[in-house]
Amino acid sequence: MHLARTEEQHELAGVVMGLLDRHSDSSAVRAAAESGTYDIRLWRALCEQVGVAALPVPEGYDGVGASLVETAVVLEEVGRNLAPAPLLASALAVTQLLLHGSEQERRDQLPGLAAGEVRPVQLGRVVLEPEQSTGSMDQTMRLALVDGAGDIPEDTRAVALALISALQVGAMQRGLEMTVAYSQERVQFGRPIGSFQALKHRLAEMLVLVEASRSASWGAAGAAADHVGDPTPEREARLVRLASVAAGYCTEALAHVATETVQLHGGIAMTWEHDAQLLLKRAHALNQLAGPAHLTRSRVLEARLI
Amino acid sequence: MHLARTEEQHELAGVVMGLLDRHSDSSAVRAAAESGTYDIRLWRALCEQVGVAALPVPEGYDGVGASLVETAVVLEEVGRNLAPAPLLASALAVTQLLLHGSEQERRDQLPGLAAGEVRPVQLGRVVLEPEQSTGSMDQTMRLALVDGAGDIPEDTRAVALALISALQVGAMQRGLEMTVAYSQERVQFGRPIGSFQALKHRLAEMLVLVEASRSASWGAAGAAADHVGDPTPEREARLVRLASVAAGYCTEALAHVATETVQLHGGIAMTWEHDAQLLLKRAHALNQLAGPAHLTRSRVLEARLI
Amino acid sequence: MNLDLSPDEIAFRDEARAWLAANVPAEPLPSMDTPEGFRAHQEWETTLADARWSVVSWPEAYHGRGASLVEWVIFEEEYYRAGAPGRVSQNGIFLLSPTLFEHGTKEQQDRWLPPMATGEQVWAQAWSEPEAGSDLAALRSRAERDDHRGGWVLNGQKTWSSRASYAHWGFGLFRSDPDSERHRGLTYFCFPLAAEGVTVRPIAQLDGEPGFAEIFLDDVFVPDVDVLGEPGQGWAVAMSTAGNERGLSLRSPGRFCATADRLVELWRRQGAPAELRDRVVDAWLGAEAYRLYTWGTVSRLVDGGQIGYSGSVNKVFWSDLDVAMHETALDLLAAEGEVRGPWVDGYLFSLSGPIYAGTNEVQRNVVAERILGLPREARG
Amino acid sequence: MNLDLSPDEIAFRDEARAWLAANVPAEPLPSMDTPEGFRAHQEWETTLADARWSVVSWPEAYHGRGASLVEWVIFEEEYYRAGAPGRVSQNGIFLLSPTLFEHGTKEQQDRWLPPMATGEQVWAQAWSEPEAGSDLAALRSRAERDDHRGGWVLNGQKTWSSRASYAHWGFGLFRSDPDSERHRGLTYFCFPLAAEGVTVRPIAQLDGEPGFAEIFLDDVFVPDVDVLGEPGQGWAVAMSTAGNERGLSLRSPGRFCATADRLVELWRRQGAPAELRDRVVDAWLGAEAYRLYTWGTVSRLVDGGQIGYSGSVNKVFWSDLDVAMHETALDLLAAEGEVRGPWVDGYLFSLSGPIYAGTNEVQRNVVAERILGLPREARG
Repeated sequence: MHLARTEEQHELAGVVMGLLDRHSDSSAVRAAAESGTYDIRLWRALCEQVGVAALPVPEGYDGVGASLVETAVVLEEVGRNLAPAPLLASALAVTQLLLHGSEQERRDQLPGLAAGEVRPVQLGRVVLEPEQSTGSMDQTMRLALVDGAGDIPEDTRAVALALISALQVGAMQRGLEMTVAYSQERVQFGRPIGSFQALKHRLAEMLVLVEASRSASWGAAGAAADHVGDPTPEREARLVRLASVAAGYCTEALAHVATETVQLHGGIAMTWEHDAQLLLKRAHALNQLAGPAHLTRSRVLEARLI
Repeated sequence: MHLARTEEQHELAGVVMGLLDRHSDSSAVRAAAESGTYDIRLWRALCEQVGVAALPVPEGYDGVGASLVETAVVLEEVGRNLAPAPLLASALAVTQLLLHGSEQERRDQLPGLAAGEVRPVQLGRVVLEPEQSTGSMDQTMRLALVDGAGDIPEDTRAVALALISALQVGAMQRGLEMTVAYSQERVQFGRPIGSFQALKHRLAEMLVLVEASRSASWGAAGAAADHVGDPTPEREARLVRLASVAAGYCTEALAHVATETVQLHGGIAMTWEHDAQLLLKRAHALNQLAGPAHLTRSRVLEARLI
Repeated sequence: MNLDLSPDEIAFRDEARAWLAANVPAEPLPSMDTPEGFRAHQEWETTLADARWSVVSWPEAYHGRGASLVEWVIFEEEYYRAGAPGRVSQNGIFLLSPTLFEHGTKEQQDRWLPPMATGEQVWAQAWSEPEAGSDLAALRSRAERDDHRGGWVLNGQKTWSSRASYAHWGFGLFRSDPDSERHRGLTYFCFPLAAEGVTVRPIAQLDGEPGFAEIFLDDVFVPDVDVLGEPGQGWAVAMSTAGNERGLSLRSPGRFCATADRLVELWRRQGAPAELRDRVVDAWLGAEAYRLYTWGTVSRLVDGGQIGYSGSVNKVFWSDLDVAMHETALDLLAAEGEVRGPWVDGYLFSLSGPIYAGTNEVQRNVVAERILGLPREARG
Repeated sequence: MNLDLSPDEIAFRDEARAWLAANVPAEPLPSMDTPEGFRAHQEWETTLADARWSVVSWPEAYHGRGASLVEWVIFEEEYYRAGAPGRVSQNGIFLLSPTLFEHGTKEQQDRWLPPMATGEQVWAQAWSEPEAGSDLAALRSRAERDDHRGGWVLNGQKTWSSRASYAHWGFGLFRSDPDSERHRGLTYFCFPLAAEGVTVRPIAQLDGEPGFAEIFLDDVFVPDVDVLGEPGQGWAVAMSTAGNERGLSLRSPGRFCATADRLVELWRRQGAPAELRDRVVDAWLGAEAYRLYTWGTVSRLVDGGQIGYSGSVNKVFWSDLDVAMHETALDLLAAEGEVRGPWVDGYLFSLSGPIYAGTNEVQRNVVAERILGLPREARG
């Protein structure tokens, strides 16, 4: 039982963070969001310099042969950066092939995905990286709404929830960091607003939510990696359980953290120029992907987890 | 449209407050609670000096011929004092006779009730002022739990909710006063704890709830008085609406205020000697009488209010 | 307690209801944060004014009806229930006009009130500054005396000015005594946004529209006739009507009751999911409770009481409620809530509620200190 | 990430599970706040100790098993899942023993640890004072040097001492340097509650049972051998293990998972009402998330990390969760919740969670200042 990152995973997170700092600052995020597609330059850098698309693909199919835990590590950083990168869709396409593809399909498709090919993936009524995106509140993720809910195997869906939770945790982390920094800089009534106790307590609550969400997300990622690496009914049951916990917990937590980020920034958060609005909208999109809080709770009952 | 007390109602509240201060301090409340009955001396004083039992009884039946608004005024003070006085049961018995009794029944029973007679009254599965009370968390109200829910006309039930909300508002007011006083006296880290902003904001939230609850309760009391004074289907509909609003709002508000009262007092609230525990238990009993929050919400839908 | 309207009030309500039913545009107007929407809203104000519904509580001489406070609340309820457009002139008629009635000269009233009532001139507030948001008394924009020209010269920067990009006049406080600090030595000025030296820079808000603007003042001359109240008394002048009951401090409940009703409708349309039932009912309960609370405040005022600090209670109440209702709507919409639409727009707007017109943090301080009497915090 | 237990850990878990299944009393013991309940709980500690389950993480020499941190958490999960009795010896084994292992002399360890492990001697904490609750450093009880007798004389008053009415020994800080202030000049003492000059006055708690007591010390002599650590270093001695991972700062998740499971059962028994569904599922989600969070902390410690201030995060998490679960249970019980029963008792107890062992307000300050690096507040 070990719910922590390895030394290598820490390093991976650091490498990705550095790359995102260089290639995906606020103006790059905004430029990509307005372009109507993901950030193609950034995605190329992530694939070529870190091999993020190849991480979950086995070596026999031109992949790196790491696990979904490594993918989750990268997603947490992508979430924190709010980067318009199609890693979630990419990893889900890989997952679907590994869990439910034929050997022929894997041979045909995995090498391309490992090299960074991006294709539409449907989750519920939402399509990730669609050919044509419908106007959504969030513009840093490309989504389209379709009429019928796609059919998706239970274990693939659970992997999706696990990976989405990594993006959710990253987004929360960003909200917390942004708000802490602002509250240290912003002076009102002759003091940094971060010295007002009411504000401190609200920030402390945010931290509690972020930390708890992170553990839940890491657990789900571990279970996803185990099951995708070597699927068994027991592993699938554990994956469904931990992914449901992560989705249920992180969705509520992110909604709270994003709203508090806006509220604690005050008027400045109400502006287009400030990144708080990007976070708010990203939070909203991620929570719709995972399913709003009451639907994630329905799932706990439907899956007979309790 | 006038949602405020008259001068006379203000005075009535003052008189009752004075009487309760003299006759029903914390040790009297506790003594009565342990006696297994209501505070007989206090009830006699309330009936003889203020005529509280006679207030809602028409003059033709030896009553004062005031309205249920006056009863609600007194109940708010009784609630604030946590006094073990059977006014709720008394007023409900009167209400039931006025709304649904025959002339013969009124003649037979109202004069006795006006003089302070107390009898069991059933509300849902709970009996107020039962012959034999079952051990309840709250000991300042005499309650018994029975198996079958009693049959009670919709308008009588709505009056009950309106009157209970007056007790709820009084209890909230007490919680707020108690906590404000404590936070001004208690010094930690070299300052009164009431100067810590996080605490101030929580007290401010309590005040918002108390004030909003009071308006809701006053509206319900006004509607109850109108309908009982001269029943019509329109008045009944307004009563049901406003009583449902009062019950729904006050129940959540009181639960929050009572819990905050305990939390903001710290360890001292965890003791038998401190009145915070009396408030907490009273709050619990009142909220069970009104129906827990989710049941008060069911009622809004059942009554087709929305 | 008297829950009934008087016959006169019923007649007033029925007249308003009938007029609104006949005149409220069937289609929502375009957003007032866009140029065409701003114009459409101005025209709507003119329509209102022509039928004397734009400023019902003002004297008849200024396009009003001399309506009582109770009638004003009735009108507001009817207005929102009818789904009528937002008020583009709200900063003028709710924030500035109470001050103008109390401290303005007859000449100022005659000059400014009529075009404000008709929507011809829209006013923008110039309160906040980059370093003076919650802490308004920290403002730095300054006014220098120009005896020669008989007026003042304004310099500085104002921000969060709603719709200043399209508005005609600004009003706000400036530091007229350079040696003064905090609340002292301020003067209340009105100035045309087209005046020489004024630059208005739009700020794109959450939804990308320029709902706010920054106002830069560079040697803007304001004649003495455009000073509101006594020079140096700006803080007192502004605060004397800051809690004005017909302004923002008594935000009329109509808007929230209407939102609650729309939310209930949405819930039914989505199949009345049991899990969201309590939140929907809560919204309705909250809006009804807010309505009763407002009536309670109105009744106290009618009895000769003061609104005092209960405007702060009000502010916390409605702004938190508004956010909660919109969050529930988005959860009801589920994936559809990701697509732009009126609930999404309403949600983004509701988030500004706890922030503007005195953040809820400041309001809670006011409640704790002024109503509950808790110790003030050291505030430098 | 590795979600599997090792074969050794599985063996340990199975052994614990089997023993608990065979030995946990079928009927709950009477409340440990009553004299008979206290004795019954002491006997249970002896039963545990006989099978070496009372202090699994202690060395074998002191009735333990030298269990690893992971094993300790496993044991705790099994313990609560089995519905085993509360630990009457918890103040000794969780709060005092880490300090005793780190700062106690061999003689003290040999004298105090074995009877603590068997439940023969129960320890009560003597931390808080009437004027020093959240602000522990404000304590006033004093220790005066008595060179003649080779020890110290204690005077003062302590409060909120759990079960001191029945316990055998007390431990706490006293001001040994009369000129010192705040954290300085304190010494850590142990003293028998039967010592001359000690008076224990029970405090009835919420439910009327004397769960707490005040301890009055009137010229109580304590020999040097009963001083823990160096005189004058009491604060450092106490704080060095205040965040000890096996103590309260890593409150094991077993208790909350068991409560969540009971809550789900109750919900089903009450007909699975849809309106309370989300709160019930939330409780389960919260308990599972807390469990994972604890495993995350344990993993960090196993990797050589420090618990640091995450004990404060932990405290806020579990205590708020515990209150929420019990509130939901009472709502499920509706009118039945008014009658005394295990959920009502649990509810009253849960309310003390956010208060004791450092109020959640203090914990949130710690999180904000020590983890997030926000400015400290002036605290006199």
